[in-house]
Amino acid sequence: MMANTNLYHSLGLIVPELILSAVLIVLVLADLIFHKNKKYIPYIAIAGILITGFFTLSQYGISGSAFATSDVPTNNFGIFAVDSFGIFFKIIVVVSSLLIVFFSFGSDEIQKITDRLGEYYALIFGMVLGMFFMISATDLILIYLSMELMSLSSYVLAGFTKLRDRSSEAALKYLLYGAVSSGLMLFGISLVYGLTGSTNLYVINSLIQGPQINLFTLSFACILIFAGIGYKISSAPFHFWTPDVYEGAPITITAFLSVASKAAGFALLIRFIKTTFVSYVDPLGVWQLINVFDWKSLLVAISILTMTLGNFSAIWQNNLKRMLAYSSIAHAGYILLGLVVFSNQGLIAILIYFSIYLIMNLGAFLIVMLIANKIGSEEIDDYNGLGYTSPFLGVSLAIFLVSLTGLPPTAGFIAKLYLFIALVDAKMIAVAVIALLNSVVSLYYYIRVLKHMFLTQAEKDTQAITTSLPNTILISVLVAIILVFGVYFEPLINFAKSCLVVLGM
Amino acid sequence: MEKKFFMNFYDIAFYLFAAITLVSALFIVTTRNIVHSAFYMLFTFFGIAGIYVLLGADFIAIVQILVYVGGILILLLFGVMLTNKITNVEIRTGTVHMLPAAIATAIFMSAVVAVMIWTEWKSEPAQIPLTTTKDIGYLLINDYVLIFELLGILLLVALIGAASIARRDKE
Amino acid sequence: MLQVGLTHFLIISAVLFSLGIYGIITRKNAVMVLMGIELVLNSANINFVAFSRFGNFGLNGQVIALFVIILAAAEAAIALAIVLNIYKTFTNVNVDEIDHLKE
Amino acid sequence: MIGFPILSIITFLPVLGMFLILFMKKEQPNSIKYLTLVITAVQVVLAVVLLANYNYSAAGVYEEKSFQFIEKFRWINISGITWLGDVKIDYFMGIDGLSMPMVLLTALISFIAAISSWTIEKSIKGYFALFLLLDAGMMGVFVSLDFFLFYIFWELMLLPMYFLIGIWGGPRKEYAAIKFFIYTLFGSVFILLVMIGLYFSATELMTDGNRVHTFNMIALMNPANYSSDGILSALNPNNLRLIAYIALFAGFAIKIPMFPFHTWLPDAHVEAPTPISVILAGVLLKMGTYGILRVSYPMFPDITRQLMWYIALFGMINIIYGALVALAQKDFKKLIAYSSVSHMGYVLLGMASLTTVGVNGAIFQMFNHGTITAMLFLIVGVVYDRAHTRGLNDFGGLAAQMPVYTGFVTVAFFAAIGLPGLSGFVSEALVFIGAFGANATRILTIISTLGILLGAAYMLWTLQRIFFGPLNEKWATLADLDKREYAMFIPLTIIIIFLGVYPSAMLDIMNSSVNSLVQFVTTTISTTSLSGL
Amino acid sequence: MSELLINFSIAILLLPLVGFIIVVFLGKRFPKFYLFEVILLGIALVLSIIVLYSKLVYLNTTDVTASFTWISMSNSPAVGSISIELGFKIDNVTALMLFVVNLISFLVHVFSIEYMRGDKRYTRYFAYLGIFTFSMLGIVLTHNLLMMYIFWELVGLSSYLLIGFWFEKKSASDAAKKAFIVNRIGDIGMFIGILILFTQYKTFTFDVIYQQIASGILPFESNAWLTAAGILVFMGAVGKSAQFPLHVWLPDAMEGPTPVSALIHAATMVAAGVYLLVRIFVMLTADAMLVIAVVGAFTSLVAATIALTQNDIKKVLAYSTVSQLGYMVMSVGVGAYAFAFFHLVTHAFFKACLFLGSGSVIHAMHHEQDIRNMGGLKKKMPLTYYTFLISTLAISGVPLFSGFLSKDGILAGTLAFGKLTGHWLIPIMGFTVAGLTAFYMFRLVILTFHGKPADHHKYEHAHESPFVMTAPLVILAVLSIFIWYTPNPIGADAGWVLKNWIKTPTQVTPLETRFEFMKPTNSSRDSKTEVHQEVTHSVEYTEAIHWAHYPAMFLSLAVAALGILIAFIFYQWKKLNADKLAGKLKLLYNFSLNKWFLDELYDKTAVAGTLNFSSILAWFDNKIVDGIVNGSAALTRFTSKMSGLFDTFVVDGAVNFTAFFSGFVGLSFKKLQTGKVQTYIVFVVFAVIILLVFFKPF
Repeated sequence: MMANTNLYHSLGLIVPELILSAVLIVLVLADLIFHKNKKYIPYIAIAGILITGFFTLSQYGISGSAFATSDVPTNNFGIFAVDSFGIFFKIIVVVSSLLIVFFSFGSDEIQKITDRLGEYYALIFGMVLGMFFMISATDLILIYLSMELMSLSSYVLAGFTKLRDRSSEAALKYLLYGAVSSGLMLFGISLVYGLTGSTNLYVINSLIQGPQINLFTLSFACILIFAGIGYKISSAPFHFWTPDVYEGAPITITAFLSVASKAAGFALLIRFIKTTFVSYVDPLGVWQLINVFDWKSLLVAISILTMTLGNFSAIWQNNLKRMLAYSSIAHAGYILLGLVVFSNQGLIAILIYFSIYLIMNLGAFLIVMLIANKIGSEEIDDYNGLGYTSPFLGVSLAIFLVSLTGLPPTAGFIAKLYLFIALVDAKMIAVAVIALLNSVVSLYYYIRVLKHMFLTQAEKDTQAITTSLPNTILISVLVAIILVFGVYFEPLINFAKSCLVVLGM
Repeated sequence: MEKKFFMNFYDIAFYLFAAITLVSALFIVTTRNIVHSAFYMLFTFFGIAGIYVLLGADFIAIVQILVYVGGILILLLFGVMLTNKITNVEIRTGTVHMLPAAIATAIFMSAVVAVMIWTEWKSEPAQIPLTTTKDIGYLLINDYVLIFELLGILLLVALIGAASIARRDKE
Repeated sequence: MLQVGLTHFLIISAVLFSLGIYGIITRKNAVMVLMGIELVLNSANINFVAFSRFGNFGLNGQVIALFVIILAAAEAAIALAIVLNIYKTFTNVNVDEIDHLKE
Repeated sequence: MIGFPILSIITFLPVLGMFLILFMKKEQPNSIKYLTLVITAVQVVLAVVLLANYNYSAAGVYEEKSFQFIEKFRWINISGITWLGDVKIDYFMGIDGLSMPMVLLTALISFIAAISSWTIEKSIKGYFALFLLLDAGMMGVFVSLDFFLFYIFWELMLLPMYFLIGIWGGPRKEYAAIKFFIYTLFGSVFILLVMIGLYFSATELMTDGNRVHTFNMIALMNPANYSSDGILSALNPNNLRLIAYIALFAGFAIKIPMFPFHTWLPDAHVEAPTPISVILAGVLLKMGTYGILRVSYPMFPDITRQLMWYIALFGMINIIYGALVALAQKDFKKLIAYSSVSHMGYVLLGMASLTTVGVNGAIFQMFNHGTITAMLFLIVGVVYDRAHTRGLNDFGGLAAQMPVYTGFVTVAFFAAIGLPGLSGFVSEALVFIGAFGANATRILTIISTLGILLGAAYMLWTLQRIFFGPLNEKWATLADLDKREYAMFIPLTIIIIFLGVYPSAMLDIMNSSVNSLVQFVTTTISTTSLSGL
Repeated sequence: MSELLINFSIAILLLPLVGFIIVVFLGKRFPKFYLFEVILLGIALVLSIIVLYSKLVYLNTTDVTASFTWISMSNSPAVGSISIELGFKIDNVTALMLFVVNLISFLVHVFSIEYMRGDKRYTRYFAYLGIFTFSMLGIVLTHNLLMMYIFWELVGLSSYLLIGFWFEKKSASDAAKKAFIVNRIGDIGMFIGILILFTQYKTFTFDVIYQQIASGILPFESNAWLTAAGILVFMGAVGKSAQFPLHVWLPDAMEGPTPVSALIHAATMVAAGVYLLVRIFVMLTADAMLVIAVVGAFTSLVAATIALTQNDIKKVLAYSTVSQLGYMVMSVGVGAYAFAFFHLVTHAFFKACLFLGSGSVIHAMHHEQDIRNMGGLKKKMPLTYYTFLISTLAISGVPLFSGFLSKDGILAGTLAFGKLTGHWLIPIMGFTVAGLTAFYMFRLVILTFHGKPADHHKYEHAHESPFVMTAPLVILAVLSIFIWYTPNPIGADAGWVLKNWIKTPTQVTPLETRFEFMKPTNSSRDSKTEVHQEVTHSVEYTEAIHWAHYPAMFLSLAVAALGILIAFIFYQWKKLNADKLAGKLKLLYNFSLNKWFLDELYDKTAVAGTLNFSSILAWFDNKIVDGIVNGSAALTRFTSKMSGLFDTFVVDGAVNFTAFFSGFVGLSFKKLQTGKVQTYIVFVVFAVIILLVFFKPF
């Protein structure tokens, strides 16, 4: 019967997810088996991630939909979509998780926790699995549950160093805030279900084109659902958890949240809107929205609010982790700009932005972590004269921050450039101007770190911070990527261009 | 004649359960004694279960009772007990910003209720299905098998996470 | 009194939802806040079941409700663990007093 | 002409030097200094080679074939998809009469600044690395003909400058550095926006016959390349060109600096170490005016004609205002800073005239101001190194104590005043002749001549306060110039006098380009577009 | 022949420059090299004599020009092809000026050898003299306005250097600065005038411009612009030749060494203004000429009244110089072109003589300059006395001396002018000044040389100056005798200078813009087009001149005699007491003594005004502009206060608008981040509601 063929076909499409689950279980078992010395576990994790990455890449170019539900009229659209767009984001998630595992080697606060390492990696895999499903899900329930899977793991991870009260507090706040927003989202989903009788995005897409939809209810549902997603991508006004949690959580987890979960959230948002509310894509690559809900103005308002708030709040931060939290909010705002043009060009901008943002943000976090390992603080005042005591870290951090500001010849400039190209091409000049002024403002707090590192002398002579060889190599590689993409970004863009297929009707 | 009676019974049952649910829910969020509100929660869950029954979802009703009353409620009670000195019988909790909460809730409720009333939902002459369990099972391993498995993983992760957080370990 | 229909159930869920939000916002004690969350989830569940019943969407709604119930259990477990941890570190579970992370 | 890619070499040589320095030990400061010196010297040599092979009759400006030493190859080449045309960015360098003087100036000033950097003690390695990076950035701005490349170099200077002011600067260095950075970045974001706008408005005809969007400056100048529906096409009903022009102009004006965006300049100058002030005044300020001539004028000829009076007005304000404010300064360096505000006003005035004489004068004034103000800042540096104060009223009678120094000072001051026989006079005279010749700017020119008087007033007053009168006993021990300082002053002095006596040496370089520029700006009708073809 | 003239004049021009360079660069090592300068000047003098002779004898009527292209800008769309030419023009005026400048310069060099001996910057002094001579010769030789302006500025520079030669004295450096800046005011006017001419005619060369004017091309097609151009260029002369109201710098310039005063501030540089007027005479319209005449007359009157009461020997001479320059300017204004130039020459000689004489006195009196402390020097230094006396007679307009010829001519011209145009005020001023001049000059002589010595100590040490100082005096005094200029001691017209050498050229301005009497009687079209022909004045003018000749002579003699007489009454025979009189006329006396309070006026108004305004602007720049661009001062203060708690960076950044704004916004955002999770949830709920309100579909 059709269910079986459907099943086999589908299983073929979710190999990476299967592998992730398997590795997760292996990790748990490994944790149980040799709980005396757990130094193998990270390697298992790395291996698992690499294999996953391999199979993800092997899916490159394939596009298909798995697990068609019987209520879908056209049979070939299921609840799980595999397409190049998803692949791109999955690769970003894989890379960032790989880097996070590397970070965890060097992070003291993680290495102190000897006997729970297994759980740590298992939970990271839980997050990764959740992200994978978020990226590919085309069914509201699956979306909801995968978000929950990711959230539950990240709640725990945020509070993983449980003896530090900051960490526990972060966990609690994250939990309550997340639970509420996901509750709102669930309620919104239920409304959509009531309106259309289905949770499958394709079905909904076909149904809402019909006349007999109550628009007010639909927009109410949309806003509730966006509350859930907006909380994941930490866009204003659903961002409030971000600074506190980022500050409280272990740095590795903060880094992971700031890149991977944001990426997953964006992938989810884009796929949700593209699949549900876009009737067709015209030859120029502009998405034609179904006229049921004014996503465009909503997102414009949200993105401007988000970037402004992020930048202007970051100026006042004295804790570097917290500042980076706000800066990540601001970047979420920029990335949203790529979405609001509702065109493939905007999508390209988003893809480019994310792949560069991944490198520069993680790089910054890595250095912050290494410094925190030594001086045990993330306060900016403790960075005084750091550029002289340990020039390598100082210069690298400077490069990452400059790239985050978006100045040539770093890759950050390319990311911003493509964003503005998309905006100008869509004739949204005013928005572009606002964004540009925002990036000027962002200069303040990024340059401020440089100022503390290079312009002000350390009052007490801090000893030089020595970095282990692997970390040195890692940092150098990241810096190299940033600089090379800054002047030669052709391959990146070509790759991004080939990853535009979002499976749709 | 008897049909009419049945309908009346249906209505009465509905209003009964509704009353139980809402009134106890109101007590949950208003009473100052935590233990009391925990017990009110019990009634709410029962009421909701009854509503499920009225909606012809007997299996869900059973699960509701099993999981919520048998699991979650007990968990919450444990939480209450573990996080308070048992010695003092009066376990009270304060409340914070009532006013914004009241305003928000009021506006929100009015909005939601308005939505619920004025939307013309898809509603067809409903026939009460004889048995739901079998069909649910079928769905679980067919259409929703992926989600079902995902839930398995989720439970596993939750288990690990809860254990690793709650476990008292020497560090 | 009018015929009990879909709207009645929906109104129940709406009120339940709002009460849940109210509880979440107002209660100091973390455990109470969790109860509020449970209310919210329940209200959504009622929606699902009611819609599938009256809209004649088959049993999907019930399955979804099932999923949500299971999820709620998992969430409650983790939440309780975290609350206990908080109690260990802060020796109370009053949410409004746990505000060390701020500007 | 020349077998090797001389422009790339002259631009990226400092970068190479920077890497060399990064791999050198900080224990051997002298080798670092000498390496820098050698690199800048080689730059000067290369600049001279350029001049030697320079074809004076090639106009450049708006036609690619008449540019010289062209280096052009595809840098970014992204194959087009249906809905987004090819993205092609060229690595495109070349010089014409507008850029040649600036290249010479940059090489010269960097060399002089390198000599004057000898007195730097603090973390020499970092200083000279940044110094060379800055050098590369400046050179790149003047030789690049692709807007994208231009912009990258333009931004590339910001960071080194920030650190050079912020680390090696004076007491309020941090404030000055961030102020400089913010102002310039604020301006350059507008440049970026207009750049993107132009990119979408214009297309370039590829060899394979199809048109693609381009950053190529020369293609952007050709009105025929503008598609009628482009954002910045002249046919566009809502007058975006004007707004774009103003945005672009503001971006450049901040660098000049034009009133009222000039307030970063005094702070930056006063706080920066002497060599950096020299570079700042000598080269960086020119980028603003160069950008206007290279970008704003030929790409927006219509708006330029429309706004020339306002540009001249701002030039006049700069001249008078800068001079008057300079008159009231108590700090030697601040006075010089404001004097350069005033002198850049002449450049604006000359450009605004849209006459050959005026624009020639403007560019010549750019060069002369570069040399003269560099010398003035070196002068300040000399006295500051010895006396550790810059208060104009703290001195007196130095002329008796340091006669040679006073001699150079007199030359520099009178050059700044515009004394005939020194280069300053020729450029200012040409500016006035040109601006007076244009009907629109005649009255403004007459008012601007007040600048000559005020300039004489504050310069001579300064001369008197510092060098004349009875010798202040405090300074009875100050030594006269040493060999190194001779090496800084003599070349500049020679150039100033030589160009004062024989200005054609410089004017002939730029003349033909300026002619075609003025021709182009005054005659081009920019309403033609692809639809019109 | 003409090549010879050109080459010689180039040599004459460059020799002093060579001397300057040699002395400047080698003077430190070889102190004796100042002699180079003197020798080179001597050579230049010889050459100039040759030039003068050959020009007057062989090329009397033809002028020699040579030029080269300095700057050329090809095919410019706006103004056509532009090329800026520099070059020489040698006509009789030039040749005479060459001789005069070189002669006096040489004499002053010689004089200085002794006078300046022992100065610590001895060699550099000669270097400066060299650069001055170079620039002055440039002015004399140029055939175009731009080169004129260039050397105009250069003489300004050298005068600046020489006035401030003893820069240790604050008064000296002040005077130098004042001289340069006041001159700049005039130069601006001159420059604008040049701009007007160039904009129209695309050249700076005099003759080309005049030809175009003659052919009817006017600047911007209007006579008004032509007049404006004339007056503006004249402003340059106002500055250089110390005409009212810019004359204030010249008396202060006496801070410089006395030989310098003789060379620059009496004989040559200040005369450059008049020389300029002579050059541009042909393009002056009637209105311009009237302005010039009035300015000149008034200047001479003002200066003369001030000179009456000065007690510093050099100040008296300085004001007499101003007064005499006023004469020359006035005479150009009234159309007495030839007499203006003639007076320039004669005045150069006797005024140089006077200054050098005063220098020798000062030298003898050990730098005593107050004439009230002198007296009786006649016996001590006879040679100085007699040369001084001769020059005084010359300047007072006593017959048999050169001054009488030129002044008489000028006065006649003014008289004729008054008769023809009805501007009688000008001749009246002229004659008054003649009387005053005679008075104060003899007051000077009497107080200095006659009577009893006032300061015996100084008197004892006083002695006649050595030969190198007295020789120049003698030469110059001899040159003040009439015989060099005309055989007829009372009729200058008969003399060769005016008969053969200096001719009043025909004006080229449109007929309607000329004075009636400047129009040729046979106003044929061709006579307009050709330049520098002997003027063919209208009949009335010739008659008027003839009519004016004798009245002018007698009148001037009378007033001169009167002035001399009064001087003797007051100071020689002491019949009347000057101080009493001064006490009676205290008001007038102070007014004159304090130079009409002009310096005070300028200091109070112009100088102080500018300085105050500039300091106000500086404040404005610092507070307001910086403020507004950075977000206004008040807000700045507010922000920095607000952010005082935070990192200093914010305080700094807060000055900038963005930072102020961001600080403001940032703070308001901070309010939201309370750290209480339930507050956040409230925000979320409200956010949902607000979004719903904004983005509901209807």
